[in-house]
Amino acid sequence: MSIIQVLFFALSAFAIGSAIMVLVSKNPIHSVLWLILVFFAISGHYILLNAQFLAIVNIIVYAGAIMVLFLFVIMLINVKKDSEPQKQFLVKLLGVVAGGSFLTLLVALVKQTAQIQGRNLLMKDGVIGLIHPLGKALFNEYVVPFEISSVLFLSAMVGAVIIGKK
Amino acid sequence: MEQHSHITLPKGSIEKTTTTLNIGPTHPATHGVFQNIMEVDGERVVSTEQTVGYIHRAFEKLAERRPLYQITPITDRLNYCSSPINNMGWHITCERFLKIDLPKRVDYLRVIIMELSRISDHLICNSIVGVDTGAYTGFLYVMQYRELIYEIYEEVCGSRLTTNIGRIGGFERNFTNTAFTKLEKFLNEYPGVLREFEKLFTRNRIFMERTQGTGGISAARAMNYGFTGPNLRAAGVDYDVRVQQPYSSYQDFDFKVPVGTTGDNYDRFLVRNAEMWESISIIKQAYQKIQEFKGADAEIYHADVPEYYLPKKEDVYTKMEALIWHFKIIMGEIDLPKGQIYSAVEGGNGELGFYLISDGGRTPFRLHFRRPCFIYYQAFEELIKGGMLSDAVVTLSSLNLIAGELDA
Amino acid sequence: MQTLTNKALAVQRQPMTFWERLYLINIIKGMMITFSHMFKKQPTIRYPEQKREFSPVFRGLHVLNRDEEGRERCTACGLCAVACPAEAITMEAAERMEGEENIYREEKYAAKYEINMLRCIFCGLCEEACPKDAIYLSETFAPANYTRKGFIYDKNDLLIPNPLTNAADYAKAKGVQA
Amino acid sequence: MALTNAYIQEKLVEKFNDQVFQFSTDSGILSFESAAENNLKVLQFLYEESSLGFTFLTDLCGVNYPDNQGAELVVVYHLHNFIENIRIRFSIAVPVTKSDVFTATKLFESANWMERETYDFFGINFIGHPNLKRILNVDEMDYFPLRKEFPLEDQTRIDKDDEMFGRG
Amino acid sequence: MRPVRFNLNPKEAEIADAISMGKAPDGVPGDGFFATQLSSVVGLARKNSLWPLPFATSCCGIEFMATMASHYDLSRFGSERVGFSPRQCDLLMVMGTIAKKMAPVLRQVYLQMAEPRWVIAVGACASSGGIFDTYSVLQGIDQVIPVDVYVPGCPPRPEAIIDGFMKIQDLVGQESIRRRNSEKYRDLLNSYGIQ
Amino acid sequence: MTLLSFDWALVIEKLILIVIIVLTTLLITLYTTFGERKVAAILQDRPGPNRAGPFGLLQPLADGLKLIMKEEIIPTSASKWLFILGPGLAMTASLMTSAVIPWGTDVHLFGRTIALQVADINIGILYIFAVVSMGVYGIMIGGWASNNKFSLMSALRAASQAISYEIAMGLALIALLMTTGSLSLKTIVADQAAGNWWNVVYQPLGFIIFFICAMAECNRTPFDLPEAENELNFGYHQEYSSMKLGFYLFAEYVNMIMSSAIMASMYFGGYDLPFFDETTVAPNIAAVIGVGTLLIKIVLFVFLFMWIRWTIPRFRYDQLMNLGWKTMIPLALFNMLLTGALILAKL
Amino acid sequence: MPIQYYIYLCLALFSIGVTGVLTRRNAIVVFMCIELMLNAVNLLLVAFSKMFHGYALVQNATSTTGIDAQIFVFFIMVVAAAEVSVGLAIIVMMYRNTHSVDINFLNRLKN
Repeated sequence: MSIIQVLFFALSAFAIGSAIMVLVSKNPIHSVLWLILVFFAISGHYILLNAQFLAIVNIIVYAGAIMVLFLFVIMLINVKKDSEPQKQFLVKLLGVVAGGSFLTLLVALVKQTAQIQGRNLLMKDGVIGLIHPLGKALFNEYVVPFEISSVLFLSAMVGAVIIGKK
Repeated sequence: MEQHSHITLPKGSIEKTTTTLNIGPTHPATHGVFQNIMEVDGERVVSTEQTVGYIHRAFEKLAERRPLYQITPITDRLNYCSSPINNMGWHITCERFLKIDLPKRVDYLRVIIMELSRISDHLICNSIVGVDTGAYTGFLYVMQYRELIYEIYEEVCGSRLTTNIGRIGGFERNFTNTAFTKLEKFLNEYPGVLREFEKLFTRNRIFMERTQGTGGISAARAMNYGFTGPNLRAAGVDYDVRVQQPYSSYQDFDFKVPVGTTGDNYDRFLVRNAEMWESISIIKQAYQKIQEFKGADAEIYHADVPEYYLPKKEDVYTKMEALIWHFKIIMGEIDLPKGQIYSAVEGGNGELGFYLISDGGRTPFRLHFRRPCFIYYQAFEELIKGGMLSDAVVTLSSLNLIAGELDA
Repeated sequence: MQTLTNKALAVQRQPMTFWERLYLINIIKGMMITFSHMFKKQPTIRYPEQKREFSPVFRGLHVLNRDEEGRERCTACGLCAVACPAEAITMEAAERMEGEENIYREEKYAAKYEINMLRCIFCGLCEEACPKDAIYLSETFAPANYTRKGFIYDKNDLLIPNPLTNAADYAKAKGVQA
Repeated sequence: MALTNAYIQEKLVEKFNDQVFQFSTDSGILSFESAAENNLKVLQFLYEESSLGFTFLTDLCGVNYPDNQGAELVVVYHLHNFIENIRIRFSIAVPVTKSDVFTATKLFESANWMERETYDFFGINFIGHPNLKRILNVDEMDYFPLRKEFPLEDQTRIDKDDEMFGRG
Repeated sequence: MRPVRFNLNPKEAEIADAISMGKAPDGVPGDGFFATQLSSVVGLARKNSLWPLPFATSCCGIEFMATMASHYDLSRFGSERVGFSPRQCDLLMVMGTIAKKMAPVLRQVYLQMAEPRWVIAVGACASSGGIFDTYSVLQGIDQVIPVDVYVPGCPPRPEAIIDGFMKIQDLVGQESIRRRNSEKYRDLLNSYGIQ
Repeated sequence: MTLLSFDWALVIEKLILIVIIVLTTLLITLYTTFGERKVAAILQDRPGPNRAGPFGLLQPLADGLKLIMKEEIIPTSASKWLFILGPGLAMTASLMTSAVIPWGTDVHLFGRTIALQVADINIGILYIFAVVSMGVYGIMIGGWASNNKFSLMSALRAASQAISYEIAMGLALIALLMTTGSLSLKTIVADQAAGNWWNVVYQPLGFIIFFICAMAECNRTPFDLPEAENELNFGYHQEYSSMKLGFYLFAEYVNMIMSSAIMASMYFGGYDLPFFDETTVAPNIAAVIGVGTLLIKIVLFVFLFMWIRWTIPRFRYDQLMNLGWKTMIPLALFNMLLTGALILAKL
Repeated sequence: MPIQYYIYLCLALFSIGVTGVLTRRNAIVVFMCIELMLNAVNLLLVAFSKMFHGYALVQNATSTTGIDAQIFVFFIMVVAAAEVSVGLAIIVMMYRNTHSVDINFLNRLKN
């Protein structure tokens, strides 16, 4: 097994384990922390795929900003462990069964799809994940979506402020 | 819907979005001994409940068991930042009550000591405001020069903080030349330091923003709350006991009463600073007047009242009459006249009143201190309501609350 | 509110000028002040090595005085104990016996004389109260100790050295440098 | 117009007749008494009457005279007129068995804590006070320490020999 | 002018008297060489890094300010980091009157402190009540918490506070690192009702 | 250039470099704490710690040993793992920044050319940004886990402060990137060292913004609201004792050193000693000179941090937010536009 | 590396997210699970981008095939950030009004 495979499996196991912990943690703060670990694992995958820019942006945006916001909100409203509402066991069980069957269904689907059989991906080579080509593409072909997204973001910010001010 | 049934909220809890913070009694901002149970909404203070009494020492009860001269050490511990004012306020009360007239030189010496202690009091208050806004260094700069004041005290009475300075009828000893030299040193060095201190804070925008518009109170409310001293003057009322009811020959001096306009923390800071400048000018005038006494006049340091002022030590050793007076005074065997008196002085942070009732016994029948801190700490809630938590801290220190005085 | 006196003086409270609004100018001014203090002489008294001269009237530890012949001056009249607001002084009087004239000056003397330094507030009233030139506060400050019993100063701790038998120490206690 | 003690006395007598009494002048301050139930009326009159204008409550304290049967507890108010620069002293007496006094907190915010203190020290019951509980002492205290019958000292003290002080 | 200026025999403090010292009972073997060396090194470190918690209630607190300030500068001893959080401090400096209302608070603060902790009672009021022999004042804080060093004076001069501080330093420097686990120490705490 | 080239000699070399850098940083930090106390003392006319060892030089060791030997208290009501995690995270995050800082020019040892930089990733600045944004977790988690209202409040303050000032910081950096055209710190420093002006000449406003934001990110006065001792009683580390407290205190100083290093590298030429031609000396000596120069620059910045801290008061929460959102961000935007305009005008 | 590995990984993460949305009642956790799903999709996008890029490189050494997917991921992140800021504001408001973060509580909206 090559070093890349080792890393891949380690990171995958890490990601899935942490994701499960997000689910089962009773305390939302713990959930947030586990989710941050998931994001780190995913960033690790990005690095494996040599998508450096996305890896670092993933950490800055998700781990550094979004999750801080989550943490902030949880601390602000200070939800206690015991006051966290719990669904009934049956509902939970149903949820797990539904998620599991969803997974099974999709896996089965993937197994049957012929187009992707035997196709490999390029792991650490290739330059498209680096900042230079990405920047070129972003500011040439995709400049209009880029600007639109910035407007979207601005309006979201304004919206958040307005909602918060109420 | 039944699945919601377990989410029952306690009554009123939906409206309650505040947190209860318990500030004190060992919180750094409370300087030891107050407790504020604050309701805060985020950083905003919604309400607060002040608890005091953490160093209640029963001064008033204690004073009922002590002859007059032994009460002086107790008054030391009222507002310990300016003990000499308390000492002298007590002595002035006794002298008024016992109808003792003081020589002018004693008055002027007292004025010097009192104004020195006013400076040290305001100095601590203002530098603590600085500390509570986060600037520690200015505090240390001025503390160095407070040491000069302490040296003068030490030269006069032998102690630094709880001075027990002066006696009923005058001082326990004449000022030495060293004391005057030290006073001159103080007068030379101090203005520069004060200027530096002002430069460090007064026009610094961070400091101005921290103090302006916080902890403000209107003149009418301040009076209703019983404010006196710098805190009332900051609100715009130029009430000063030194001017209104002069004691210790304050009428002989030319000084101004600084007043503010809004009564906020910045005004209080400015008023205290301005008062320090006035105090320096008063000390200079008094020192000049003292130097005009020549010859035997320059040796006067007490009134000639053998009933209340201890005779000279040499006389005690040699003369019978002096020994008898000595014994009578120390044993507290002199009956006080019957009656009552209220007498006030301008203490470090307001009108410090002494209400003395005598039933003709040897100790006061009842002695009540009008402690300015105690009276205006009540207004704290009104001062900080709606402000930020940080404002509350600054307001607390800029009110110059001295726990020893507050709790008595 | 009308003014009560003609002495009122409004404090200088101008609005911020443009330059003050910029924060930086005044911050730099303040930093210059603190910087200039780096080169100032430090007033620090490095205590255990350097000692500060106390004033001659400093109110520190008590001493019991003797006269020139080395006799104790205290006559146990109790005035100091009465004058003490902290009630820190305890004494027991005794009659002087034959043959003790060279130890005690008066016919009565303090057989036991204790001051509880933990109670004492060093107000100096005992010194003033003494009609016999016997008790003084000294320029030595009271040292700290580990136990309460280390603060009960009895006569041995308080008396100054005997000028006849221990002249050198006596001179030291008087502050006369030998 | 300078406000004089005589004028104040005249005004008070005019308004309250014989319900105010015991006028005297101690060290330049006019003192008088009234019945306990009239205290608020008197204070209000002093506050609101424009020619008097005692709008500043300097001090409020209690005194205990254990020998005055039926009037053991006294509440003393010191009032101050800033503009005329004059003080007056006003006191009321109540028996220790039924020490009910109307609160002055409606007129003066500053009376709030001073009344609490007086309650704490003497047990005078201020009717209508918004928050009448002990202020300086612990809530568990079961006596009113400044009354004359209670001792000053902590009885548990061990390091003092009282006999030597003639106070034993 | 006074006829005498100095008291030549201020009482020497005997470190063996301190509540934290005391001989090991017979039959307890002494620490090995390494443990002794470690103890002394740790003691040296601790004594130079005593972070005080100023429990300043009144006058002595003002003198403590003077002690902290430039003229006396307690920081020379490595102690300028005053903290008001009991967890972080090593030395509880009780300065000023402790009323009976305050006593439980003081005790609470002591309990919250992390071991090893020392207590110094500064001034007459904290040590013994001073002139306040009244119904409301605790007559010495050693009624509620164990005190290592008393500093007399009302308030003590900064020199005296530093003197007391150096006494504490001596004590800290000599303390064995095992002391806090010893039976004797537990007994001491038990006598104050602290588990 | 990728992150995944596995040359084992390189890995060992990097590991050694990491160990050296971390240890040096810790040692410097140890003495920075001492320096802070000394600087404060000297600014305040007092001698400062001088009794532990010669000139008090053993003071930080004494503090460290004392903290290690102190009892660990984990409040019963606190959440235990997070309580331990908090200080660890704070420490790790602050140390991680050191990876991309070029400490000097290349060294030639044992026939190898060793770059004095742990990782020259071509998005170095973004990496710094990511790590800085992680730094706040230590404070938040610690503050929350203490289960103390003051700590919680401090955690909230820290979070909002960090997020607000990161934006202005990023915008200031973007302006810098427009002039340098590279995200790699090594390139940025090399450009400045190659005889060009230091970047601060092109970006004076940007530097001031960056400096202020760095102060805010390090929680230094006037932005030390999370630990404001007069209000929050040291805030988030209130409940911490022993070495966990030490970690928090340490992390603050590490942060300070790291941000000084970044500022020195990005705006003040990094290891470049002005008016000195490195090519005239042997490369190894040049590297040593470079490292020394960088360290001196760092020390100067750290001194500036301390000097400011011991001079001015701190902000209030709302003023801090106002300054961040209403002053720093518009200013940074303006700076960016100005830079852009100037670059276009030159072309 | 076969593309299936990545697909399975992303599916697993996505399903965990779905399960979370179904089983948890805390609005914040539900929200976090949605973020998890988004991330799973992002990872898959990048994986596919690299797959196609690899095949395109064989034909043309300077090809930038697949870059659009990465830019798409970038946009998804932007949208996610916007969504989170609004969503959390809503949660805070909801908490202020109902003092709960229970999503079932929101059912009351229809009454």
